[in-house]
Amino acid sequence: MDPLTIIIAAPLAAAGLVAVIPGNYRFLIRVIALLATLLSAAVAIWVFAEFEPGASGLQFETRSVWVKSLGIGYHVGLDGVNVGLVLMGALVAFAAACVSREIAERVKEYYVLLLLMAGGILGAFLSWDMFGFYFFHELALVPTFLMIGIWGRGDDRVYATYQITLYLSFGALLVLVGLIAVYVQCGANTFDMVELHRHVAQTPIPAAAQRWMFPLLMFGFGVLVSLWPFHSWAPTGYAAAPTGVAMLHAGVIKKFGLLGLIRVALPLLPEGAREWIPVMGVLAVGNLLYGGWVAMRQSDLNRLLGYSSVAHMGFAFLGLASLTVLGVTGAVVVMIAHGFLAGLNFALSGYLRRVAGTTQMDRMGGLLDKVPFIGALLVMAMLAGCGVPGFANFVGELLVLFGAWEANKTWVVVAAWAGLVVGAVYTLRAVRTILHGPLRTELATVADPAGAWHRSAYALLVVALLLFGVVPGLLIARIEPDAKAVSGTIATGIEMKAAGEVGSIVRGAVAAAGVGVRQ
Amino acid sequence: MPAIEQLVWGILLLPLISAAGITLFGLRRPRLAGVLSVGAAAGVAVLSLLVFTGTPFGEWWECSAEWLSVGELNVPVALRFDPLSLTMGLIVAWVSFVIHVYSLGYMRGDRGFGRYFAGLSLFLFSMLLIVLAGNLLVLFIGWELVGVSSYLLIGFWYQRPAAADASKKAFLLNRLGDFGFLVGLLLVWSKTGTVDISELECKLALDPGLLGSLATAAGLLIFCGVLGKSAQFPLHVWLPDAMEGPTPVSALIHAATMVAAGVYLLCRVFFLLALPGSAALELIAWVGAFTALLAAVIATQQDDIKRILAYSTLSQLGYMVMAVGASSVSQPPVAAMYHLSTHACFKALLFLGAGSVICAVHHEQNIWRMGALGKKMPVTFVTFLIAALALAGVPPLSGFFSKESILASVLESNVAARHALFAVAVAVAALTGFYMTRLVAVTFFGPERTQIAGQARESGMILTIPLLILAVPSAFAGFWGIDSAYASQFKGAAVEHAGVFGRIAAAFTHSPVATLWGLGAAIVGIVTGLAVYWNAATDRLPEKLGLVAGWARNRFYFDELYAALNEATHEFLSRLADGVDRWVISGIMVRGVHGSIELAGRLLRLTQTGNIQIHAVLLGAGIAILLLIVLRH
Amino acid sequence: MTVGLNHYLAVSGLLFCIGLAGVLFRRNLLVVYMCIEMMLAAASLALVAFSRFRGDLDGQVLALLVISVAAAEVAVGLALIVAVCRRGLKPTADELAGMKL
Amino acid sequence: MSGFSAIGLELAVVVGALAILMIGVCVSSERRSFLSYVAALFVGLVLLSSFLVSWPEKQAFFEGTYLVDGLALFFKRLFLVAAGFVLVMASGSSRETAIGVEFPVLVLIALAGMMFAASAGGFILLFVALELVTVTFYVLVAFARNTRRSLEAGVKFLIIGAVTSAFLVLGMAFVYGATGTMNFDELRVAPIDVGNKQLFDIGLVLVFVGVGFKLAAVPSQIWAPDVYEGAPAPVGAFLASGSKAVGLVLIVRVMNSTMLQGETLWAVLLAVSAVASILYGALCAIPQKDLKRLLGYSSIVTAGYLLIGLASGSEAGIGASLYYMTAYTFAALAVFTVVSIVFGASEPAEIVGLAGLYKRSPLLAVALTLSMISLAGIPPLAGFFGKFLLVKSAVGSAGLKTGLVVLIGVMVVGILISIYYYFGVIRAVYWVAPSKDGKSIIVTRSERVALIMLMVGLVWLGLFPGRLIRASSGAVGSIAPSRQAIAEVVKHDGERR
Repeated sequence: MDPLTIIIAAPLAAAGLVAVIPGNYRFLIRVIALLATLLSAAVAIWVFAEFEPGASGLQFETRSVWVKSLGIGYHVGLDGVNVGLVLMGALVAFAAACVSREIAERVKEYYVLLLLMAGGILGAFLSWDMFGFYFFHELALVPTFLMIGIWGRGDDRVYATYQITLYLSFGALLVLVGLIAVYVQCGANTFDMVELHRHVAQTPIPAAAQRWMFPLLMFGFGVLVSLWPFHSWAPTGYAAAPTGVAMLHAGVIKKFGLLGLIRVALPLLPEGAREWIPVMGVLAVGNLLYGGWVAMRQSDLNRLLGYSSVAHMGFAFLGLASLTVLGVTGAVVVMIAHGFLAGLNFALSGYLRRVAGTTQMDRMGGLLDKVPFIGALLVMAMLAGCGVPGFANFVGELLVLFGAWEANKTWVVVAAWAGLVVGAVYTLRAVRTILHGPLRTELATVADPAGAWHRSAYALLVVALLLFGVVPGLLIARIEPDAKAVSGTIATGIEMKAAGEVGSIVRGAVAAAGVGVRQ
Repeated sequence: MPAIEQLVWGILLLPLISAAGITLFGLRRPRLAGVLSVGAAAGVAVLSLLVFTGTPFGEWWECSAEWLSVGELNVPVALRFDPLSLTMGLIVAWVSFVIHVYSLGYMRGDRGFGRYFAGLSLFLFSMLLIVLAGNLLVLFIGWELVGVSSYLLIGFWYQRPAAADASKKAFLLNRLGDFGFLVGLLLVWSKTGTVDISELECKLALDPGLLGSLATAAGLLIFCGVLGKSAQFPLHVWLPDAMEGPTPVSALIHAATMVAAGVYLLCRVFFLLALPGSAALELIAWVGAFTALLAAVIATQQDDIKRILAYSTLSQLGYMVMAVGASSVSQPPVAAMYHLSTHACFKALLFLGAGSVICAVHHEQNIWRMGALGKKMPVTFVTFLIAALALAGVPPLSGFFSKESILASVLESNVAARHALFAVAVAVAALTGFYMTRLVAVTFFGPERTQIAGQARESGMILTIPLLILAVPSAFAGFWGIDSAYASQFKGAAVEHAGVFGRIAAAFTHSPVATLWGLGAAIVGIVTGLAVYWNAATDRLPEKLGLVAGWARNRFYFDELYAALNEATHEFLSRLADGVDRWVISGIMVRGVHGSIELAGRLLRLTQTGNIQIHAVLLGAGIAILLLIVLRH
Repeated sequence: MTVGLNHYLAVSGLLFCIGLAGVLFRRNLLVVYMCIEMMLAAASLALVAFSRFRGDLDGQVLALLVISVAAAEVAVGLALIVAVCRRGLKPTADELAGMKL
Repeated sequence: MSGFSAIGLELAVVVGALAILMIGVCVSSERRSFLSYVAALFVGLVLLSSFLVSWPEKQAFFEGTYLVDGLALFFKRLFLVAAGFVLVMASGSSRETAIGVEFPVLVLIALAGMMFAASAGGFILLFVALELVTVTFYVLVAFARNTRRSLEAGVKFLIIGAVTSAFLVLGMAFVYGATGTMNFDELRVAPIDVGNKQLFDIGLVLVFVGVGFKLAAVPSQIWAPDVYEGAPAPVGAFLASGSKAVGLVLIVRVMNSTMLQGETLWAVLLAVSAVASILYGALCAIPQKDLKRLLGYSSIVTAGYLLIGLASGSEAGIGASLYYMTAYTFAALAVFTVVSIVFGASEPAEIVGLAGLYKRSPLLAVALTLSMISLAGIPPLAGFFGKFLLVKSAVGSAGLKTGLVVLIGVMVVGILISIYYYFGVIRAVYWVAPSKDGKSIIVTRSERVALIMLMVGLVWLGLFPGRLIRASSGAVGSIAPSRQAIAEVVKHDGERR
């Protein structure tokens, strides 16, 4: 079996296996879940290491027909963009499985759904078929809803569940319509993205069609990534979600939307992108500044983290909106880094919740004394969140700022303010209220239950953040060629516009050259 | 220089390894942590000396390693060794080595011993990164990291609310400055296409108009970073609060090295600030002068020994910044770096001395609860006195020379109102003498004001030896020709003077007006100080000065002003955003859509009356409507 | 005056409308049901009329089938209404409005 | 193939029905529930045999009144499947349906009517077959006549059904009057005078209303909630599957035969009805508390989706509707099976009564969840693929015509709202604590098998939709030659003018 299929199939198969094991074999169920996600992670690490940066075409490619008449296939492969995402996704999934020991009720169902989530999203990241891309994502999304509903917490959880379910379904439906429109308008009778890229290079989709298709995809994917002002599901949902789900969703599944923009919307609809990119830039800035400001006022840690993840997504959108190599590369780095970070953040908040019995920050205080290990990690995570060098987030945000500068200086200035100042305000406030200061008397008796599994999960995520922060070349060498291809497609699109009436032959040739970099 | 190239990476890696090692293994093992950290500091000190001596005088070289390269942005970890960085590096390495040793004694028995040394090592790494960076982006990384380590160390005793708040405040204000720095960096990069210092210098030398009308803006934006890091007005408020950290930290980070990084940065990019058509320098000079004066006035009315020193640091940093601002291409900022170097030694010494005192009086920091410590703590007293006199600018101590050169450079500068600037500088010199006299007189002389002060004893060897070590450069650094080392950086401004007396004489002959004014101001300050505070039981100044003293005591209400300002602007916007999110986006938009759909459902449902005949009516109406619609098409 | 297609259709339409009005406004379900039969008959009349004037027999065939189907419907319908009465309910639309909204 | 062998399947079913009636009379009343099994088995055999016979590609019998083609066969098999599961359902726990011999007999007769309807080659057979189904259903809906709800539902179904039949006949009369023929093949090419065009249009609308009654499409949707709520669960299942499919196949046939003369008419008619059905059903379903009633509203929404596929006017669109109908059939059968097991056939099915179902019977909980997810149109289940194909056909024909944009928009809104109320059911199953008297539920072996088969079907169709897509597009393709002929006629027409 090829490695990529193993990455997808391991969690899915494990989900099937767990489903038939009687529910009272909890230990066995946990072990199976851990082993499956570990296997995925190990293979993901292996393919990441074996991936040859800058080589042409997809690597570790596998394809087979699924529904022939519609041009749907199972097509997985790695390029520079998804290789890092898959690594991130698999590691976070493993970490999520590790911290899921906190679940005490209906363990079996929980793990089945968790494994479905993990397998689904990894499948979405790996898919090069638009249908599979969407299909796997939905496969990951639905368990999210169920899990928030069943294992969620807080008084608000029913409302939160409905909100996240409907909001994300709305986004997903927009995406579905958009993807189908791409399929129909291309007229190549295939959902295969590689084929579509090739086809579009020869015969671009009519500009008039691109103009309405792009916003469909932009807002559809945008909703899935909590693009401002379509973000309100995120804080509510994450505040209610069980730890593992929040980790997987905020860290991994959310990145699907951005990947969709990179894979489908930008390269296939360059004309539409050109028209709508300014809007995306403005909304990205909205994410950054507004998300940050609202985060400043949160008293619940999970809601704070939710808003901070809204804010961070602003960097990714800004990078994409810049349409430069630097910006797109930065956006991908931000996606990966934020994946690790969000996973870490929510894992830690889940842990603190177990310790302190609440996520209300003002009801914690001085906890660093009680939980030095977790506290130290939280400090690190918070610092990473406000873009301190040494963590991967810094690299991504820096690249985005540099990449976007030429596109629009105001955006960048605002983004820098949001990232450097606003981000610091709310993260440091959180550290101050949760960890620093005198220990609150009612917390005097709490114990630190961090077990080895827990520690390994947290440490894994921190190490990844640090590794990619200190040696960003690992990611960037892989991402850059493909980022170049993406921004190149649009750039040629702009050139085509400038060239005006040169004629379709030249247009085709120029576009082919742009995509040729990828192929 | 292959041998040296191997060594220089060691300079960076040793503290980094130490920080990582302590974090992983040493947090619960104080002995290991101490050995690792002090060992690393010692290694760095030795290596920096080797590199310093291994580089021929006045030359510079670079080495770099691949780090980040995307598209047009190429950021290697480039290290640049020129007189500026080498000398600065040497000072940083040695001062921090001494303070590492001192910390072994000062922090003994603290629960967070390992954590402390991890932070210190991290700081050393980041500071060296700033100093050696050959690339503005790498410098920025170091810049951010010193901020982080400063945050961690100020908040070292995080259980104390004051410390926790102070660390937060320090980091945030630094971030505010860094924001400007980063934007400036982006501006420079977009105009010149490089962030490499050498390349930038080359490009600007070839085409001074490269930045165009944005030269002033770029300079001032980078200066924003300095405002934060060097705590210049208006971002000066964090530094006094930062004294909540352990005293050695105050000595190392908040007196000798990190805060001086701002001045160092200004000198690093001096070619950019001094571009023709840029008005940045003039503003910088005035900001520095204002900070110096403001802080000196506040220092006269502080009672906490560390806070007095902190304001003194602020004031001296303002002095240096002013010196940079008063410089020009023809008259490079040698004086500023000179003062930075000497200040690093004697201010570190002052803080360590204060630490020794604080230890002796059981962590009492109010000078009015000390007194007559001079006899009980002779080593501390003598070294402290040397440093204080150096700071006041008494010849032949090191401070005298550096301060003299600053005064001279101000007097000779191109700044429009240079005489006003000079007047401020002289006033600050007098105030410096005054408040240092106050500090020494109240702390070491006069009556024992409390019982604790009476029981004080001299600190142990591990604390006093570093004091003695630092006393040497504090006293004699004026004779070592540090200025000529810096001068060689800026080509052609070197002044060579031989011999001890030759140097003292040179100070007077070179710029007699400035020197005499400076010396006079110092004497006036000291004499006034002695007159007011010799054997004083309480501070008599407030009665005499009234309102001014009150304002100085309350730091001119800057903290309150900023709090109000922040509340009115940023917090207000945040509240606004939160309100919009709660009521408009989550409320009207999300819940509104949800609610109106549900309402529509409930209303529409009313058509299902359950009565067949009404159903039949609806059926008929439906058919009629359908027919109408269809037939209209 | 010759009686043409339109006359038949007018009668048929009138009948249909009367039937419909009865369905909508009569209280007793039995009467309602009879009105429905009237509607069916009206429709059959239209069928036959078209058939006659088109000279095609299909319409008449269908009309015959409609009549027989209507008979079957009546059988079932009456049985249902009887069942309603046997449960002690009045056979009116108001009485049988238990399920709603 | 002779005429009698062409109607062999229907004949078999009718004969089976009579045989069971005879046997039932002889068998003692305790063992009569056994008859449902026999009937189910028999239906299965007929289904099997439909695969063994080699059917002609497309052939008309009985002077064009009876058609054998792919479309007819597709639907006949669907009816057989549905009837089989309904019979199993009826045989199970629900007492009142199993006691009488009439129930399986009536189901079989309705089935025969459905199968005839699928083969209807003209209005005559259409009407007769449709009425066979409808009249049988009057009885079935009111089958539990000792409960008031069932009786009330029967009366409502009867009145509305009879009124719509009257409209149907009137509509047929008008179309006949305008064209002079009742045969679909002749209708296709029948010339219409300008003066008769309006008559023809009105006739078509009325026919649509009459057939739409089976589909539960606006404007003849009004009966659905009450009848679904009141009818015994197996009858509800049959209404949702077989009866609805009859509506679909008949609309396809009528539309196919009048496309030439009424292309814009159909586009507008279907679009308006689809939009209204989706919005009406979805909005009204939001506050529902009874699962069967909820399914009634959701059946209206489903009718809307099915019409969207037809409205797009393409072969792919009709194929998508067929696919969706199949997927819906499986899900609806599963839900009604669960309902009849949990609540009993003719008791109210309060959603809160599902609380803690995951504990009382995991199998039922999973089956209900899967079918809800499939109904909501979420992968990897059959419903997702159905909605995917529908969206695809709509977008495919859209270009950017405003009408279809509205249609797609409404569809998205409808899917969202339906996710809301379907998730309400899942929520009741999983995260509402079980009530005190929550005993575990006994599921008989046959029900278990039926449920598992349905679940497998849902998953299989979701993961490997290829076969069914081929089958449905083949079914549509079998009536396509005539569509091609239309195109030729149009061309000729154009040349002539």
